[in-house]
Amino acid sequence: MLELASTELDVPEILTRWYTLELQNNFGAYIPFVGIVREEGGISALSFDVYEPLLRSWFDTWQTRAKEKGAKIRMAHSKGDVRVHASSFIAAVFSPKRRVALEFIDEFVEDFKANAPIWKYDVLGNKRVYAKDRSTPIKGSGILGKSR
Amino acid sequence: MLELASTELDVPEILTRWYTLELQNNFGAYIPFVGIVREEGGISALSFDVYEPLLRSWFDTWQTRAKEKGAKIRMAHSKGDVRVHASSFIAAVFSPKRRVALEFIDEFVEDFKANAPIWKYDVLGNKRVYAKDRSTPIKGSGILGKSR
Amino acid sequence: MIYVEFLGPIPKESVEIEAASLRELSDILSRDEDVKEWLSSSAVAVNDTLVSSLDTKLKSGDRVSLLPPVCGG
Amino acid sequence: MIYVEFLGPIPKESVEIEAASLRELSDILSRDEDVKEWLSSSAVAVNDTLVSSLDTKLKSGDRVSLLPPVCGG
Repeated sequence: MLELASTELDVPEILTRWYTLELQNNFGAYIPFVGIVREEGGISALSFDVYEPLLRSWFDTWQTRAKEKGAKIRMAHSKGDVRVHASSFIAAVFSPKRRVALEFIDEFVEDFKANAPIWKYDVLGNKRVYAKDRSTPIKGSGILGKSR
Repeated sequence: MLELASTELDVPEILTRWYTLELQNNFGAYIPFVGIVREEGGISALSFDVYEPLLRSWFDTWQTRAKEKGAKIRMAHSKGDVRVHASSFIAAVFSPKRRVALEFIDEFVEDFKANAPIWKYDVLGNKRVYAKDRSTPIKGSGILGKSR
Repeated sequence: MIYVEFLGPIPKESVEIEAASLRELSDILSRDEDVKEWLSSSAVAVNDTLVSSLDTKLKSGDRVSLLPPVCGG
Repeated sequence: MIYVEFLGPIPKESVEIEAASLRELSDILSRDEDVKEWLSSSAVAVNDTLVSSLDTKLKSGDRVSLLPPVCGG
């Protein structure tokens, strides 16, 4: 239920495939979140590094939380370059009830932004510049810097 | 941006068409909410009455609120019968920023449930039974009952 | 004459009624066996705008809609 | 020996280091010019589990990962 792609995401294909896969599970609400690369700051693309082992354990923790509420999460993310106006990230919650789905998609996407082990770079000309100002230290960061 | 259909909604077609239509508008987040008819209580379908003039003015008010935040709302709803496991309602928010989109989709769907002039019926055999227990009086209801 | 319509599940066809205000209309409808139970839970629109006061005046040709509890989606 | 990897934008290749605890590793890395500026903003995983204490013991073969500030999506 966590898909990593080495290209930009095919939004219609993913939204349709996930919907079709879950049709038989009697969910009442399906809420995808589609993240699209905005044209800004003169970039031609964004580029992503993903640390897959920790991303998978982070995702599994969320899937367990969702399951306890009868819900299910699906997620896809790109590795490498994703052009302006293309999609790098899709997450979706399926749930019997709308309230649970609305709350999960919000909490999941916010925690994803804050703690998922993925690094973003602006592609400017042929340079790849770490998006330091938009990045957030993972919860519990900094212990190695505290011993001085 | 408000679409009323006399059949169940074609989820892949709508999610894809809306995504494609907005691609050039440089939105960073696209969050659809897809409502699916759950199989429960022995129903074969739900059925809907829609009062279109007030639904349109209710929707226009929301569109104005969204526009003030640089966002945009699209919505589709069925009239008449919608079978179990089919979709009767899709709403979507497009926004430059994820936070605005996550907040709008939640507030919009909740206000839709509480105040949009649509009536729901369970289809049980060949009977159409008003879903009274799941229905909510529109904000400001009851004035005609207060004169006694 | 005003035109009164009963939306959604209210089991009554549209009617034409003589009434100069919503208060007057309320008096008339509360004597109608098919409708009276819906009055305390229904919203009211005049010419497709929701109204919140019984003192709302009505003029000939106005269209009043009764909207019982809703459940879209 | 433990194996230390620097993820994302930290400009350093993986290295093998002799250290018996994260505290000891911290002392070593804080003398490394390429890495020291990243220490106060990076999370630490040992064998792909995030850890929160400098007193975490390390044994030969352990893999320590430094995770600088993230921004997915």
